[in-house]
Amino acid sequence: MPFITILYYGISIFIAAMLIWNFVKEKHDTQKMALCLIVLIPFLLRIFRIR
Amino acid sequence: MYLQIGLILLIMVLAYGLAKWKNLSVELCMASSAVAGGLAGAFIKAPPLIQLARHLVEGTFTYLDVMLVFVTATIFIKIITESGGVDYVVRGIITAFFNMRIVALLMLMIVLLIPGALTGAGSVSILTVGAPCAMALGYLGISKKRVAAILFIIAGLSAAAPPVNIWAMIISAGTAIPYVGFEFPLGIPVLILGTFTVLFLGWKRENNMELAEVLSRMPTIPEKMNAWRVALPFMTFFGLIAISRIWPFALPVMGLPLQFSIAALVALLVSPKRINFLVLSRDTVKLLLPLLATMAIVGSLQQIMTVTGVRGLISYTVISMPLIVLYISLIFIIPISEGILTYGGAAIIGIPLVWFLDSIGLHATVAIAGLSLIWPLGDGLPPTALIGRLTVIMSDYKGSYTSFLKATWVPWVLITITGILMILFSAKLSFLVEWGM
Amino acid sequence: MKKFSSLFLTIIIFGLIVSLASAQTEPPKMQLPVLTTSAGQSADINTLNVVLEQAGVMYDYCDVPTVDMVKAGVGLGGQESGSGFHVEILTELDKYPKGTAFKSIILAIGASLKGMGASGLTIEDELKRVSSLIKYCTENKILIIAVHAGGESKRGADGSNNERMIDAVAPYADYIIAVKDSNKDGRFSKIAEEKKIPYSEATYALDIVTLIEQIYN
Amino acid sequence: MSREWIQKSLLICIVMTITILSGVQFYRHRHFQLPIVAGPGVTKVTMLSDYCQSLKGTPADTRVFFMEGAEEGGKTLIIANTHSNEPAAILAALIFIENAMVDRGSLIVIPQFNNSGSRNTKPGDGYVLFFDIPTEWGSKRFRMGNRNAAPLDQWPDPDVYVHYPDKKLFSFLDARNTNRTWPGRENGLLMEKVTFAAMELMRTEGVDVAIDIHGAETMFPVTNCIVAPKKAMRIATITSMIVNAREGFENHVEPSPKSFRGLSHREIGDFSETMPFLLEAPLPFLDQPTGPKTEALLLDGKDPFLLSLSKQKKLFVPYDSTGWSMEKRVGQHCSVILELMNQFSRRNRERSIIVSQVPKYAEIIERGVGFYYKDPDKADRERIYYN
Repeated sequence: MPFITILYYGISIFIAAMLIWNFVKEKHDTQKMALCLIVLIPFLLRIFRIR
Repeated sequence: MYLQIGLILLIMVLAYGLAKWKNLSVELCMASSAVAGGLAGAFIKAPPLIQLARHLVEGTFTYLDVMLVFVTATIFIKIITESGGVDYVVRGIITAFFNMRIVALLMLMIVLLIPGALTGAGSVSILTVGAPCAMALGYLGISKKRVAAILFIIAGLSAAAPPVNIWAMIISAGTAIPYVGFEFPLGIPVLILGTFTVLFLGWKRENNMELAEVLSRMPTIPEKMNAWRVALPFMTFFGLIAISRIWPFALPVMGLPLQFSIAALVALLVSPKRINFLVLSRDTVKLLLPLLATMAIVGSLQQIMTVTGVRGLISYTVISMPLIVLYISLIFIIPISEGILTYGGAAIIGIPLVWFLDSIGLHATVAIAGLSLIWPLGDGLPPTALIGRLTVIMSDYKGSYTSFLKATWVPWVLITITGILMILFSAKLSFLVEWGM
Repeated sequence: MKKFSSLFLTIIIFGLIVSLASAQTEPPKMQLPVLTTSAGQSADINTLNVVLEQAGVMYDYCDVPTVDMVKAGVGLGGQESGSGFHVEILTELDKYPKGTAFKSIILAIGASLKGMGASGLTIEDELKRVSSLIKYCTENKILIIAVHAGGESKRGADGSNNERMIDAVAPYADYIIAVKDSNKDGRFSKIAEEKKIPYSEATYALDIVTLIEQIYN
Repeated sequence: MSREWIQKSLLICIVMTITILSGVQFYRHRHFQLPIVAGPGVTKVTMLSDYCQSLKGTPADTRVFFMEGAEEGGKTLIIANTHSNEPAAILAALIFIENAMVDRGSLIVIPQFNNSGSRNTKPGDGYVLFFDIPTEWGSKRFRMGNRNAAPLDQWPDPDVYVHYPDKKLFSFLDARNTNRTWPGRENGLLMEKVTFAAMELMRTEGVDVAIDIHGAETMFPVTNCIVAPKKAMRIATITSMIVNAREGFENHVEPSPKSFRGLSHREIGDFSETMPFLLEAPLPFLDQPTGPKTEALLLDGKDPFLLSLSKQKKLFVPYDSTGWSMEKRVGQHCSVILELMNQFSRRNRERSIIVSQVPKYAEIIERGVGFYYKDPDKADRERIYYN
């Protein structure tokens, strides 16, 4: 895999981590929690090289 | 078929309304609409129920790369802001041009136009130079509402400006019309309309502060801040874009997210202040969450609309209109399609529309240019209101979203008229294309 | 009732025979050398050239010839192809040396905005150019053959580019050939009838080969 | 457990279910292998990377089927699935691979030219993942791919694609479109390597005729046609006239525009001795104004919206309630390919290519496409190639 592509997986993992962090930190707003997870879906499938 | 698809559309609208009534956010209303549409479609096996989850998830990939750009670009500009760079630049501009108002306005317009013109995304203009420009405009005595309006319109024009115009590129790719000769048909109207916008909205000075007073009101700047520390991250970013254009075959493709990430790293290194990168990133992602969710969910919505035939019905309705009605309705259809689908509108409506316009003897390149002047206006319309919402965040405007949108009406109308006239008289304006060839 | 319907049938059959007879007339005889060109710059000129090649009729071709070039006769005055301008000299030069006056010209009718654009022409320019060419040919007894091989796709509403091109060429021709799909509305047979021009209809473009073989014998 | 965590667990469960459910389907699609039975005419099967080292071991590498006749002659290359969402191409290519006998010259077929694209789906466009073609021994399953290569194989996209070597600008998506990356670069983007390898194949093998098979919307002016540059124009024109007169279907000729770079019908002709042709058959499934995007629409091409637009004269092809079936599209491709080879051979006797056992338009419409596919379960294991 080219080096730059690896960096892109790195950026994706970083953003996914930030989304999870925000999800964990969110205490009250259920809607925000849901949004965190929805946005996380494409990042997860990309990181695991499914799509 | 019409009835069946119309029914699915109705169910989608009802689901949206119901969600809204239950006080769900815009993003979740759209998600509800997509799920409801998919379930309704499953009754006619479009999509089969087993495929519904796949369609919903596949849609979220439509704008995955745009999401990457948004996050990395916003982190980049947040680092610059945090380090005091934005305040530094604004102070510089105000000190130099406070008494040359028109020059200052035009300079800020050019600064705002460049990032969007280079990347094709108005959001990049807002995300990179939006905040400093907003502040500078504010100190020139322009109200926050008008500042936001200027930012939004100019960012929209920057997206339409050459060399990169994503709407035109999507239509060109789909219609097999070469993406060449757009420089003048896009560049000239963008500059004229941009100049009009900054002068019209920025002409009136709404306070009578003197320079000294303005400077005293500005936030203090970290001691070690200097021109280099601000310029270096920007030079890195624009330098990376420039070399990718000048020597496209000598270097590997980096893509905007990586270019922003590298620039962010440089900004972090030269910052005179220690910045907690992780906390800053987390907060940025939180700030952008509604926007990111919109991008993901709009993709799903688009996919469900397509697979159920709703998208086809809309496209069919537009294409079947009588010509005069079509021209008039473009005023609404184009921005609204952008508001609902972002770039998706260019594919759904733009491609068949341009084939049709081409077949009745209009000049396709000029017509595409005309259309793509109007599209960015839709970036201020709900449900997505992508650039509009970014603008409000970056310009720190606290009033209602509607009041901000109302402030844009004069340039909005002018841009729309220009775009429509360009389509109508595209054959006569074809010399603009020839100039660039 | 029976009487009436048989009378009716007779009238129809008679009408059909008359209309067929007027629509399909004996092709006239034409002479070489011949120049092929386009009226409207559509790709149908390629069809025409290939038809001639199949019929074994060698020709000179230019997509946008001027009156001066036609005046220069075979060889078109030594013109060479360039951007938006194409020339091919295929005439048998041992039989018809350079400079021999053309005896016939074949125009492929069909308007293409792309084609005209590539040659730097508007529809107005093209109409003017074609008309001056036809005027010269008529004055100098160069027989004109108008061919419409593009079918329905090269037809349009009244006043459209394709119809204007047909009006500029067909009524002045000495012989009209159209494929069946081009004449679905009887446009060409009507012009032929009104102007008393010999007319042939080909089922397919390929059938034009036989017609060309016949007229150039 | 607190209320907060009950909520969170519930949300995680819902989202994970959706993710896994869809993930499994994506995975199956991406890793589905299409069995291709090498017919009696196939003499060797190689990889495209044999012509470009840098393509070796990448997910874009793909199979190349050679059918060499006993007698020396000319060579034809058939490229299918340049756009994997235009599937009549691969169906036609497989008819050639599984049935054709070459008496003179050679036939080279690349059935999945953009292999990566065939393992990709198109977000936002609601495609089916697979489609099934009925045969006498059951149904044969195909992947429905995307126009562009998968981001899993070529990532990131540039902000704007700069075409090599002309520096013409294209939309970022076109960096993954193997009909914009011609003539390609040995060390460029992965898709540039794919087209470069094909250019190398044509140059080293001395290919005379290259035929790139596509499908296009009925609302697209360049559809139901043969696209050819100037050097291939005559052969394309006579082919169009002959199939029209003898086989009863229309297939007009479009000239390849000079300023539009990156396309096979432009660059193959400009960068090699090969004569390129690009075939387009109408593909209603790709049109924007259609009803639901179902497998039926993909296969029979029947749609009420298009029918209505046809009556308003807004389509570029004749269209009635019979739609535009896969049989018609595949039949057109087979007939046009055979006639192009025939016409080339008539004009270049010493480089002629003689192919038999390939059905034509009428025959394919009568018997169906699946009639010509061999049952992989009954075929010799060594003659089955997966792609």
